[in-house]
Amino acid sequence: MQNLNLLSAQWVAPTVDYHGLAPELVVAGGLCLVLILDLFIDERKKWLLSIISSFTLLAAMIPVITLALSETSVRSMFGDRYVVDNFSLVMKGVFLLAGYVVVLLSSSHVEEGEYWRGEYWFLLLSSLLGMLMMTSSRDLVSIFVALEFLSIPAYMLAAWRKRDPKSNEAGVKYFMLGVFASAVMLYGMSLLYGVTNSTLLVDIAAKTTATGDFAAVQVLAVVFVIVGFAFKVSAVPFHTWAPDTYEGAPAPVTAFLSVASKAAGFVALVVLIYTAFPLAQDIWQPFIWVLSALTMTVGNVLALKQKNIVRMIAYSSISQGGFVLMPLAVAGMAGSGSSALRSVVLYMIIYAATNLGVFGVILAVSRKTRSGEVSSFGGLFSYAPTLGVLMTLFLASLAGIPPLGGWIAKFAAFQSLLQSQSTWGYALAIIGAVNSVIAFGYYGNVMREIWMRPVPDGDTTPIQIPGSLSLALGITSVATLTFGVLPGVALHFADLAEIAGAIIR
Amino acid sequence: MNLFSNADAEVLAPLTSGWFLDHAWLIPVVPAIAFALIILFGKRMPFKGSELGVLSMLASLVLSTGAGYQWIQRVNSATEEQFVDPVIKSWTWWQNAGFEFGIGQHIDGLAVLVLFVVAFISTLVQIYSLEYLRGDRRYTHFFAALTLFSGGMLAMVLADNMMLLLLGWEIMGLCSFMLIGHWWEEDVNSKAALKAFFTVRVGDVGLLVGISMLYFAANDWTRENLDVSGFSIRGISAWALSGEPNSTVIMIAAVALFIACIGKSGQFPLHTWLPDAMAGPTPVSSLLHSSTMVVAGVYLVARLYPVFFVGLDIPGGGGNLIVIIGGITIVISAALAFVQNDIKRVLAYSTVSQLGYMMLGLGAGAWMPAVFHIFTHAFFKACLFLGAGSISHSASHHSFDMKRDMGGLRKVMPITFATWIISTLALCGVFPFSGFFSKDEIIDNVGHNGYGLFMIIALIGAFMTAAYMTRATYLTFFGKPRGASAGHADHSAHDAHDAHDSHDAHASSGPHESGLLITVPLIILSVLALSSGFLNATPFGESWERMKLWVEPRHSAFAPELHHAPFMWSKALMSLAIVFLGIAVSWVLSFRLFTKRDPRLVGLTQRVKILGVGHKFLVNKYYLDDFYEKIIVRNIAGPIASAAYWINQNILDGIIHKIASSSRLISGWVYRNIDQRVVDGAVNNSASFTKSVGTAAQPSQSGKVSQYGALLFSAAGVAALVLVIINT
Amino acid sequence: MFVNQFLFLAAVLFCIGVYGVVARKNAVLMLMSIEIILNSVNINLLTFALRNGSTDGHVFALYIIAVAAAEVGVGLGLVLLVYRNKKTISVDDLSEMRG
Amino acid sequence: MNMLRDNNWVLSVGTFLPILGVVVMMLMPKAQDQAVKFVALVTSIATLAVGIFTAMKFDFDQAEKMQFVAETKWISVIKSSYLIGVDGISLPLYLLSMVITLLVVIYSLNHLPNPGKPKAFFALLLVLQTGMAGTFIAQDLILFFVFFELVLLPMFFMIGVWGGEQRQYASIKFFLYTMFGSALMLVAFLALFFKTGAESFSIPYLIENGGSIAKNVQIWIFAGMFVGFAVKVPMFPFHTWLPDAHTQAPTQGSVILAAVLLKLGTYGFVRIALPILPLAAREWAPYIGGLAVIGIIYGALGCLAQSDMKRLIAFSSVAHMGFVMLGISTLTSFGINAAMFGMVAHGLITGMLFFIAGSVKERYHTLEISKIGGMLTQMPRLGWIFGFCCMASLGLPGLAGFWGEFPAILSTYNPAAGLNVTVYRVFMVIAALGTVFAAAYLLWLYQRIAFGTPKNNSHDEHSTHEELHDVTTHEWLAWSPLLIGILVLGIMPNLLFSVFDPAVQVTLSVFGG
Repeated sequence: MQNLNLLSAQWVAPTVDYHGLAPELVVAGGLCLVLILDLFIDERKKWLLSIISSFTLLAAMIPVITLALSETSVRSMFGDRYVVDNFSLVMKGVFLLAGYVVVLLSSSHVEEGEYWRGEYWFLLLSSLLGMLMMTSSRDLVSIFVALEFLSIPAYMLAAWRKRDPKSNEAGVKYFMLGVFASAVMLYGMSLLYGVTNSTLLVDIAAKTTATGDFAAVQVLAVVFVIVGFAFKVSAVPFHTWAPDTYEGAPAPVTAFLSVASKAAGFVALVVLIYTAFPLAQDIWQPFIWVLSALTMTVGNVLALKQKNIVRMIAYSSISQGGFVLMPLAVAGMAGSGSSALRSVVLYMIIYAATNLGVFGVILAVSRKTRSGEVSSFGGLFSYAPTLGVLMTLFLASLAGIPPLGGWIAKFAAFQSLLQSQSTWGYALAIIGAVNSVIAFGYYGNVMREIWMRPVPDGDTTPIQIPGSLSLALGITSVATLTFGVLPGVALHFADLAEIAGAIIR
Repeated sequence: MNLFSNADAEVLAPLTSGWFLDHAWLIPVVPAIAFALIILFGKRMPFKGSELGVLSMLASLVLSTGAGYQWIQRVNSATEEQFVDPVIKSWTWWQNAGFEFGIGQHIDGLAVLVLFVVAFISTLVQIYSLEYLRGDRRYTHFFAALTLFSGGMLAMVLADNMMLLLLGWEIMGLCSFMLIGHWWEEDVNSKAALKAFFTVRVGDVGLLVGISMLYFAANDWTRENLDVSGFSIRGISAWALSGEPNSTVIMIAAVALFIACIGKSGQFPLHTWLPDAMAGPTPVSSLLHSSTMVVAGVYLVARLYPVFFVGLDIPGGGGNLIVIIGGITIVISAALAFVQNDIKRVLAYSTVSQLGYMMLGLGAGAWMPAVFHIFTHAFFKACLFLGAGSISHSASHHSFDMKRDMGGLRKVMPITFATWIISTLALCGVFPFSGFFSKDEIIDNVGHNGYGLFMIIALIGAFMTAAYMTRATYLTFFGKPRGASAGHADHSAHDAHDAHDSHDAHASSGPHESGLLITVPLIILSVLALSSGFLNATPFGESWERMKLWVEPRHSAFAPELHHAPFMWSKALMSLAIVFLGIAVSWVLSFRLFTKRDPRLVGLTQRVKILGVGHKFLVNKYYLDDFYEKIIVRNIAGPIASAAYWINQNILDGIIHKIASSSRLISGWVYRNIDQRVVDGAVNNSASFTKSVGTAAQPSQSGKVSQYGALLFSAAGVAALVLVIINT
Repeated sequence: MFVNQFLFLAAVLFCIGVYGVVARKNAVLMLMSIEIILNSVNINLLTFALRNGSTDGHVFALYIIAVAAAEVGVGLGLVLLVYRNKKTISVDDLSEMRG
Repeated sequence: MNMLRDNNWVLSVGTFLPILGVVVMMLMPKAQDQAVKFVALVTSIATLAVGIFTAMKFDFDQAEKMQFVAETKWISVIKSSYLIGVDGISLPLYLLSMVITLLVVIYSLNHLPNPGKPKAFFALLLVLQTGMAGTFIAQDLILFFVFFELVLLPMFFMIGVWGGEQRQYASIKFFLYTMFGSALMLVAFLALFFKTGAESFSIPYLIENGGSIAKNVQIWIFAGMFVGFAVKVPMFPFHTWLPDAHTQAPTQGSVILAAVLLKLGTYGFVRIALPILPLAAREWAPYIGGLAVIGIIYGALGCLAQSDMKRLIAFSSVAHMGFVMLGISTLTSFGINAAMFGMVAHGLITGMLFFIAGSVKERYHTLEISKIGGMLTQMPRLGWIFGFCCMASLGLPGLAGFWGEFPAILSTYNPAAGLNVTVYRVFMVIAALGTVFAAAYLLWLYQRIAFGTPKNNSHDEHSTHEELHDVTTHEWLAWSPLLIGILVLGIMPNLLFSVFDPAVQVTLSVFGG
């Protein structure tokens, strides 16, 4: 009895800032709704679910905006373990919008498949919820939980087409390697906890350096932790799962993985680098430098050889990840920290828009051709000029050709690299420049198919594009063009994104 | 530069000028406009535009005559020994970055003289062409080109700066290209046109380089002292004489310019294009390639005389580039003239050698006689060419082969014959024909200025000239009629172009005298060939040397001091004797050889080895052009042949062909190996290289989970290890 | 002294787990190896928590146990799925996609 | 540099009007080809009208100043702004691009290459126009870069879709080459940006502060720019994309490529590389000159080796751009004036030659020189025009080509102070020889194609007489402006020189006169 009193005396309920948590709560509510409705409504009405989930995501945008407008710029809860700052808000917005587009991409696909629709939306939303949490987590535990929260549904999504062995394979590979990577990461985290005696990132930052009594342990810890997220962003050599999974998983899921979950990985990486390891840059800078160089190059050269369009896009997204990593390789150097953060966020935004657009076109085309081969795009321009032009725009943007979004993203990355004015920066910039040329090798190849090759089996029946899909294409293409012609728009948000409590040089 | 201030300070008679002198710039403008009109409207005109050409020529003839008259007045208004300033007008054409390119006129005695000659000859040739090319397919084009040519030449003559001179120079080149290739259906003609333009173009490199050098060397000085740009001819002349210029610079510049003259005036070794250029219609040959265009080079030397005077140390005597080239050209081409059967080719070679005389004279400081030779030579050479044309046109079915299609024509075409004889005597330099007064003066002065060796060469040249002209005359007009001129038309012998002359009415009717449009120009020209010499008849004393008075610039800051050999009948008689000897010998030999078929002479070349070799040597133009082709044709192997082949290929004319052919070879090689393999290959290889890298990297993507895991963890481990090592 | 033994144990377990993941072809065995790694992590955390006297380690460990359970659930589900389609649980037979 | 800002809307309008046309086309239903052509024609005419208006408003007495300058925020975060303006250097090229586009549109009205698709074709053409015009007016490095790259895709498709047999290879090659160059160029721009204190990308600002960069750094930055621009020019080692691109591209593509696109590179040198990095320019100049003369001779040899008419012309533009680069490499205002003139002249002449090549292809169905002959007999007008262009191209005085060529040679005689005079005089002689080569290959080409008797051996089924029609009305419409331009500029070169000169003087002021 007195023990009970003792407990109650010591127990202090944590103050929860519900406004700060509102986006997560909305999404959580939405996914519960989807889960429950799925049990009751009959097969013919299941399309409601997609509507619900899409509106859930849009609704979640509202608190994000109100938070952005509210004067309290930083809200922290649970003893700074969960922080809502500009960075997290921007990324939340990105995730929600990306998720919304994914929903649009999926709806028709899901409706036509004879698979479990309700589960699909449920899993999608919960994974997104994990991502939202990831943006605000500032503690090893919460980061870990968020990571698993967004990963486990993703594993299941990858294997969602139960009877398709390819889909199974994709799921299993993703799962096995994902779990393994997170296990390795956890080992690193445990060491980190041991050295710094805290799981709070800001506390860790104070104690984690490249030198000191436990230098070796710290190095091990930092590397292992970074590996965990390098896996998420499919950086070479932790990328191996990506091509297989992307190819095997249903196309909308691939879009989701290649954009959202990759972005989540980068979010965690950035947060860790800026808030947990700012003093240990001697450890992670060289590591990320090598990762970035390898990722760009290997991704590109392997993409050159792909026949399957999805697989090619998988490799391309790997090499794009390399470009995102570029500025982080010098993020610890004086003066380039903030611009590196900015360029990573900017790249995420633009890359999300463009890559989703690519998948939109792929989905639309595969509705007709039922094939994933690059050659299935032959003569696309002649019978579906709009799709042809859109695909060209998106690919050109990925290749970084002005005046399309991609170029400003690459440009910002180069800029922050050169801002460090260090030899490493220049070297990586040259590598990046060369890679951006190689990249056109395969992007141009697809363009060539679209514009210059004959139509395979010469049926030129036009393609019916469902409304949701065309809406998605509209959003992405407009975004791609706008970001390219008026880069200020995207750059503005990227510039706003500051991480509270980050130590930026 | 006090020199000029003094010149101004002296009390001088004010020089008169006049409308014609002040507006001399109209002279080239008229033909230029006419050209445009012919091109635009020619086809729709009653006479297919030819009337425009003739009229414009007449106009510029009138203008230049007026200019000449007023120039004479101007000279007379000047005191003795006073330098008669040229009438210079100049407007800025364009300028930037301190460079100023003027456009304007520079009229002095020399310019006036050449202007008159060009306008005069052009007019006659155009009139002549009315008949000669009647009914030709490209009648209008022909007259357009002819007019444009005259415009270019006139522009070059009165140019006041090098840029304008270059402009006229190049336009002439273009026109000669168009005119030589006038009957371009035959490969021969277009090839000849190409060769002519290209050879001259090679020389033009010298012109470009020379102009540039002179500009940069002289510009500052001229700006400072005369306030004209370094392109101004007047400025350059003064600068050259001012003692300022660095001797090597001006020497190189002079040589560079002279290379251009070699190309244009068909001097050795670039003379080979000139005979080929005879592929063009006869009027073209007589206008461009005998009397006017080819003297452009000579004119350039005379125009910029101070540069050559100083640069090549002409007063030094002994020998210099110009005289050497001139001398060689005289003899070599004269010798070639002996073995030609094509009458036009004989005349072509004689032109080359006469140009050699002019160069020789200029090189040896005999400025006045050389310029005077331009004057006289124009008349009799044009007359000879037109005569040849008249023969082929009316007597020999457009054949120019003396041995096969001519002979005994003196009876059937008396006028042509008479004019021909007069001009021939003039060409040979027989007193009192015009040639004597110019050529003999050149020879005389060359010796007097200390170029003894070259005087002898010139005399030999005179002998040979007389000889080959006699041979040609004999073959053409004496002996028995042969081939076409004998009436039995041998159509295979026709000159290629009558395929294009629609009117061939008289071809079947036998040889006859040509129409008035042809004979009248002949007569006029022959009269001038007879009389023009007296304009500067040194033998009769100072009072007769009008040309010298009018044309030769008096010694001043702008003109070097020129010496004149005192005329001596002894020397004159000696050279005359040589000439007559040449005529006589040649006459006798020709008579015995061609008429009597004297067994001792016929086939002499076959019998006597040495002669045979020499003859063959000549026939083949010193193996410059044809011989090696023959060798190719006959596939003669063996050291001598291949050696000769090598020489031809590599030396002299070979150079031109070689440049073309070998650069084609080289370029082919370069293109195939360097461009396509190395440079281009590098790119393609790099592409394939990246692909192969991809292939190499693919096995890592084995699709096996456990291997992926291994890779994942080993990478992490290695990274950790390396970083631990570098950090602790 | 007494701390190091536990850390050593954890390290050994970690290595065993990694070896298992890399060496084993059987999906279930791989899952178990991963569990071993996670447990080594837990041992680490608890050791440090005890040494430093902070509760974060305990909390972390609890979370890991919970999440591990979820992971295994999903993992076994996937393995069953594969078994149903391919009648095998050897992951190396899942190499349809490569290159 | 002080700037004139009055009625600064004209440039933006003139540059983006084509985009408007594209939008209109896109909104139109697919079938209406005639309407599409009409829109394209109207748009390009309107664009040119705006251009002419610009020229009329342009204050030629102050040609050295930036005029119609407009400046608005664009990407404030990276300190790049939308800064445009024209001066004496930009204006002629700006107008040239507009004129050429209009003529190409006119020509395309009934010479649309296979496979049709007028909508896409004209749309690309107009986008191309925007890119070219924008490059010439951009006064901000990033803006310049964007326009510079904007040109790539349309040209890529123009070659790749409407091109010849190996069009796909050629197009990819063209693209990769240029992209490689511009990637390095971008890095160079950024390095420049940071070395000048990360203040601004505006060219005038950089011109003021660029000279202060340490010499060895300048040399490296210049290297980056050099690759970027030299690929576009193209200079000797980077030229191999050009023959393929030209040979495979449709006539319209070749014309635009030769007439305007190649100028982007040389313009970049004059506008950006030289004035911003004077020290490096001095160091690089001899090598640029060397490559230029190599290019002259090399291109000429390439021409002599060709059996394909179009390819020959393509190589000839390697040689001609060699002259342009030679003029630039002297770093003297006279040399650069010559280079600028050379750009315009080459644009007119070679563009015209490509038009002719296109018509020849259309009539004879081949470009094999050996299979064509006696053009003068079959099509006298076309033959004479061809001859005219050959003469202009080989630098005949009195025609436009000469004023780009001879002054370049002349200026090489004494380059700017601090450059090795002897080396440059050697260049001069080689370049002078180059003119002889030019005469050789062009006249040889002309002799083989225009002279002689018609050959009907290989393609008799094609060359029936109704096909070998002489110059058509459309061709006259499209060609006469070029022909007139060649003649007028040849007779009155001052029209251009007076515009270039002040601006060039100012540009070179960083070299201390």
